[in-house]
Amino acid sequence: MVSLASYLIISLILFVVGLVVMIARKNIVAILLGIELILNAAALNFVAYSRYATNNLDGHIFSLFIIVVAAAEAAVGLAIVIRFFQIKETIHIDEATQLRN
Amino acid sequence: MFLQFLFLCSAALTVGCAIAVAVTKNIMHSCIFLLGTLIGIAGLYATLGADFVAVTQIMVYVGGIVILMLFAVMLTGGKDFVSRAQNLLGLAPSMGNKWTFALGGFVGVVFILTNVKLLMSVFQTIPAKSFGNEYPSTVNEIGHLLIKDHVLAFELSSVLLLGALVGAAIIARPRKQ
Amino acid sequence: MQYTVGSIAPIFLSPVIAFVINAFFGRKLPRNGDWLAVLSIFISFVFSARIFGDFFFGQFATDYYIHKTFTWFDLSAGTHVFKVDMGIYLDNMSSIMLLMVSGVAFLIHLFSTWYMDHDERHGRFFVFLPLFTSAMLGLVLSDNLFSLFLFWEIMGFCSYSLIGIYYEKEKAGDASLKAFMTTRVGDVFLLLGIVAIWMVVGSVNYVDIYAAIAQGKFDGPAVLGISFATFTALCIFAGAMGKSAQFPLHVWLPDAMMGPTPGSALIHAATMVTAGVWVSLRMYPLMVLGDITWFIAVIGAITAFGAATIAMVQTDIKAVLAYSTLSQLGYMMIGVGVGSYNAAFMHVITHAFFKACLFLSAGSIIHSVHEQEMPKLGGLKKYLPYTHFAMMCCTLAIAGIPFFSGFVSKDRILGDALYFGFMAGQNPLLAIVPILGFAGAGLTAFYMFRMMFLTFYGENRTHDSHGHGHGHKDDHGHHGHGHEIHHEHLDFRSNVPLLILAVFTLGFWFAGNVVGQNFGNVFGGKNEWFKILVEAPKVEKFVDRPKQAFSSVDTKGEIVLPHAHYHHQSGYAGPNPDEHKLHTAHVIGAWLSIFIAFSGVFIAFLMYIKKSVKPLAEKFPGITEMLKAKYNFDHFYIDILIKKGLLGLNRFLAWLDMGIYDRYVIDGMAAVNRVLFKASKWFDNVVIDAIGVDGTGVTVNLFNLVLRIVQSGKIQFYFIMLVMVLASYIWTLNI
Amino acid sequence: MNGILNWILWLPIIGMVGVLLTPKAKDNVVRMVTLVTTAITLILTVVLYMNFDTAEPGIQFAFKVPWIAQFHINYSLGIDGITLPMTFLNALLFFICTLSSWTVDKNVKGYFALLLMLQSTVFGVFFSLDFFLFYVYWEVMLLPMFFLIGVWGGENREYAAIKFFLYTFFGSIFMLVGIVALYYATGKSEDSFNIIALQGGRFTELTLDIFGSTVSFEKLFFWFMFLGFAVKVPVFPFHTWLPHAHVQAPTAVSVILAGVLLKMGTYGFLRIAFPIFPAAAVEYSTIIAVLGLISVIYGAFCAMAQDDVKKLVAYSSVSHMGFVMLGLSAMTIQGMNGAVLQMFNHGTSTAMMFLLIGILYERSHHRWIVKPDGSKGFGGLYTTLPKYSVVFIIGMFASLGLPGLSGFISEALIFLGIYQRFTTITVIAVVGLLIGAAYLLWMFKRMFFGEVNPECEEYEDMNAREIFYMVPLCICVVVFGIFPSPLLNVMKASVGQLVDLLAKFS
Repeated sequence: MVSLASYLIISLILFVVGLVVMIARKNIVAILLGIELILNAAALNFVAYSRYATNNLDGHIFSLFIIVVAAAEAAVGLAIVIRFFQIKETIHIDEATQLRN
Repeated sequence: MFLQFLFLCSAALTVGCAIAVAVTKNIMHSCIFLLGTLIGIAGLYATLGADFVAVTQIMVYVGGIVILMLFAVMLTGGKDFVSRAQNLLGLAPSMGNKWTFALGGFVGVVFILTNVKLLMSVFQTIPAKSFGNEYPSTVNEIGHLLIKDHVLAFELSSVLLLGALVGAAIIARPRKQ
Repeated sequence: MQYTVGSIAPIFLSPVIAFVINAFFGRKLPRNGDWLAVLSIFISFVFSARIFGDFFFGQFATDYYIHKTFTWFDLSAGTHVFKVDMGIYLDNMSSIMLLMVSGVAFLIHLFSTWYMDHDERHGRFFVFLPLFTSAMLGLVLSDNLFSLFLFWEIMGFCSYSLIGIYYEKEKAGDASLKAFMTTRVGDVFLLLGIVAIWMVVGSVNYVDIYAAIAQGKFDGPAVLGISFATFTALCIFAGAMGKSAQFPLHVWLPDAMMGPTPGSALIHAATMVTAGVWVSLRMYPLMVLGDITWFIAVIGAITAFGAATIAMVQTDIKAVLAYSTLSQLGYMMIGVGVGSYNAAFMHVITHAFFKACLFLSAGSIIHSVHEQEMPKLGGLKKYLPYTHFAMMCCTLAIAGIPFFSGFVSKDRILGDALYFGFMAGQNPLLAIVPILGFAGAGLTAFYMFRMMFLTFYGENRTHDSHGHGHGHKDDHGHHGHGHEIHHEHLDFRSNVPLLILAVFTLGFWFAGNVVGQNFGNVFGGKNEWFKILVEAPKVEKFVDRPKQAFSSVDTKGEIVLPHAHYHHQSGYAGPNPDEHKLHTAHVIGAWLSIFIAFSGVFIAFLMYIKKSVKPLAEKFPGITEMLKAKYNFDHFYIDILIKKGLLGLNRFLAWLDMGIYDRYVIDGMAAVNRVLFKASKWFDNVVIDAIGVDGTGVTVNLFNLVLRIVQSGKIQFYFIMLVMVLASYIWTLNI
Repeated sequence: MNGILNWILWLPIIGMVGVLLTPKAKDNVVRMVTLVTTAITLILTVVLYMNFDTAEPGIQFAFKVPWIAQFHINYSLGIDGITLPMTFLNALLFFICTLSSWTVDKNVKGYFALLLMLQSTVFGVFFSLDFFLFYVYWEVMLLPMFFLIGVWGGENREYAAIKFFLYTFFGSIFMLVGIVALYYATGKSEDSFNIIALQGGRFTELTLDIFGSTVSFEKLFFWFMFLGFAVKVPVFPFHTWLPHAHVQAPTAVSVILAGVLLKMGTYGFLRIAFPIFPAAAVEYSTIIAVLGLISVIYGAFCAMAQDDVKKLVAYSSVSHMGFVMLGLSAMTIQGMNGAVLQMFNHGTSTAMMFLLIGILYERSHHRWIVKPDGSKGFGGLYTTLPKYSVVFIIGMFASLGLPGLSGFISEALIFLGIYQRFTTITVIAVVGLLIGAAYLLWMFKRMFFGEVNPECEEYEDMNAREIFYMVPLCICVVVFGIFPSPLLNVMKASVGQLVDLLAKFS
């Protein structure tokens, strides 16, 4: 029998790995990858609680919305990355120091 | 038995690929490992009986977002850079070397400890719900929920998606100097 | 007879005016204004001659003096009175000195207009020469030690400038520095002596000093354990040693010959270097009071003999003359020391004439041949007949041959020295003074004739050396190559000054008789004017003599017939005068010095004309080496005393100052401060942290620091902060 | 005429405002405004000299209005015979420095504004008759100085500026304590800050209990004041800021520093430390004399070892100011007059030396007599720079005390004064004269004589502007060397009064 704790721990590990990626990597795309990991960790938590703590499926709905938001975020984020690359010829996060040009 | 096997496989896939995402130097490989992570998470959803979510996960993420990522990586060269910038902290988060990983690791450890503290109380206060081994289909119920209880969020998310698509197109379009 | 400002001041002022005009407008004047300098000195000469005439022809009593003063500046305020007076003091001695200085200076200026023609430093030369002359005349006219010191130093400056006039030569720079600094050693002591006298006597006028000595008021607190009179006398003599280049401070004078030859003739032979003798003579009563005359005599003797030995091995014609100047200055000091007051002064005068003439002759040779190394000269007699004649007269004079002036003065000094050393009942060790004196006289005759023989006799070697292609660079900066020796024609500017000076090498101008000693008086006693006019100051007569304001008219003195004094005067002012013994000493001395002089000449003749005796250098190579090294004084002073001693000390002190004191003590205090500051900062931080935990706030500084770090603009840092804040929030949750 | 001091004091500030209002790009306008201001100030000091009564020993041109009435602090100005030469020197040197700073082109506006501010504060120090006002000016003076060294200085300028600032500040803190002590010692009365009223040995009998032992108020606070002024002079153990500051400071600031600011220290002794604490001054004059003697000898020895010309002249300042201290410690009419005269003469001759070094530095961009690698820094300058050499000779010989130039009379007077009190010290001090000549002439020989150094061949001789501003100093040096009376007549009455006061306590 798989317990709630094991899901939460996996979710925690995912979240932490995502955090580490966000902090340690300097590539903007990599940071987006980290964000995806964190979102997935959150979604996993929702689904796990939904199964173990409640009787309804609101957690599922929430994770679906997370997927949707993640898709939107990825689309906009990657668009920004591409635009950034067009301007700066790099996707290094520390080069992103200005809001205009 | 199968459930536990599936869980272990999915968990291993998820955690292993997630760590590989973090430590792989090449961003392209990172994206591929992210794919593994997402599939692993879909497996975990399956073990939780969330069939619809698991399928959506695979369709949207694996089929959509990761492909988008791969395109972005290819469009931007896909290389890692040696940092040119300095920052005030000395041990910069942006350097992308062992120091930044150490920092990230430190923050991660802090976060883990925090969560352990949190989870300890969670496990003590929330009683485990007993349930059988049945896994009813959730598609029907989710459909009802989406167009009854959560219809506003559903509509808003569709608007959000539309806006994001249009915005992305506008942002990414090449402009003349 | 009336002296007002107008009759005395032009002596000093006309060269000053020439200096000012030449300094500012010299380049615009025709011939760089050298005619102006000559003219100004001639004016001085005319006025000096008039004063000399007044004194000489008995307008005044022999002990008469004129003393006029004006206030230079006045510090009197309230109850304090302090005035600094300047003034003029004229007596027999200064009238003679004035005539000599202005006369010799005039002739040398005239000669220089020829010698410095076509020289690129012509203009500069005629700026400094009048300035120098005015300073020397001012020094002679001074009525007090303070203004004497003033002119003394200005002369030192002129000497410095003229030695270094060819400034592109490294050696000229060295020589001028050496000259100024060596004399400066004496000068600071002179200043110290003047200050000491001033503060005890209340004035530095000669008259007041004499009066104080006469009244026994001349005693102040002992200085450094030396009695006051001895201390001041030593200080003043130290100044004289520097200026007159006496033994330990003699090293500058030979090097000073780097300057143009006429400059050397005026400054380093005829006038400036005798300023030391002059001040010793003026302060003679003080020297006696301080009981240092024996010291002066010993120093003089060492200088006279030592310089003569070095002169024997010199090959540069100017170097021989320089060392002979040193030696002769030594004789003057012997004269001062043994109490031969008027002979010492007479030697100043006679030496000025013959040494100026010798230098000018040397200048004439150098100008004609462009060569000053004697081994490369020779046989110049037929080319330069006038120069030869003048130089021969002077050589005879300096060698102490009878009938010439040097014999008159030097012989008297030596006679007195003989008495001083053997008969005056002094310390027997002082016999060294006459012994060295006579030995030096012999050497003088020898080296001077060696110079004459090498230069004017034998065959001409000028062309031999040119063949070898290492032309010696003379002080014109020309190379010796390719110059033909021109036959000399009688020229107003080049030869006439020499011949005039040569005329004054005859002894009877000074002695009043032909041979100089009292072997036979040709003109009778009255003509022994030098003995009558010059005598050691009798200090008693200066008590209660009033001063005169500068513009006033002086009262005429009582005329005392000169010969009334004559029979009672030997001119000896030293200890234990005994007329009879003194006379004996003089007779012995006269014959001895004649014998020694002639033997010196004879040896030189054998060595350099007959060549029957080998020259000295081949006989005693060891001694010659030592002499050529000038007894290693330069090495000792410069390499050991200055470079190792003084500079070492300086470097050490400077290192101590910046390297140790400043770095460790002063900056160390700053470091201690910094430690304290850090400690207090740490304390602050601890306190502030504690306060911060209690929620009362943080220091602005810390806040700043935090904000600066937080607002780095790095998105990843924001992530970190986000997580950390979240984590800290969770940790503070009480669950 | 009473307001003329106000004009002299505030005119530079008006000029400073003018400079600050000038548009930024117009550097020449800034320079002209400064020049005109300093010129008018100079003319006003000449007017002051014309109207000065030399027979009057006390304060003249007094001006007094209440400033902080609660503490009896007044805005009180006035000059006497000791101040007047310093005033003239200050006005003259700033006028010359403005001309010599014509070539400064780094932030011209700020430079000249600070220069004018410095001039005003230095005038303030000399004119103040109120202790509080004096202290304010004394401290405010540090500010423009700090920035002038710290911004326009050489390579190591921050270190030098901070060292200068902290060192002087260290000294003036003690002075502040002294001022406060005097305030309480007078019982917070009407004249507790009035420098003139405090003079005359009012505190001879006063004692203090400190840690259970009885200490004479006068003797204790004499040393506080001594410390404040000795750092500024600087006397031997407090001298090490001077070489740093001089070497790093720009030319004009070196000139001001050596020419005027050092004199503020000795002026403090003459105006404050000696008259207010006469008994202590007399008692401790031996110590002052010994410190002065050490400064003379030690400064001269250190100067001789320097390879940097500016550092050499800086150490020579230590040596020459040591003579001033010797003259002050003599407490005789000759010594004191000599000291004040030496203050003026050192101001002119050292200013000449620093200006000349600055002129040379503009051409060579280094100041090494012997470079650190052992090669000659200069050589044969006599041949390449004839006019410069002549002016250099005048400045150098004035500095080493050649009779006929200004340095000699003051040094001779100081020796005359000191001999009466400290004979042995006099005998040792003459060595300072000797070494003084040695280092200067040796430096001159190494730089000016000999073959022309190839590096020096291209140097241009002094231009008209440089000659124009050297001429007044040359005239000062020569004229006051031959006729010192115009200066001595001005100061002798005031100095005589001070000597009388000190004589009462010896």
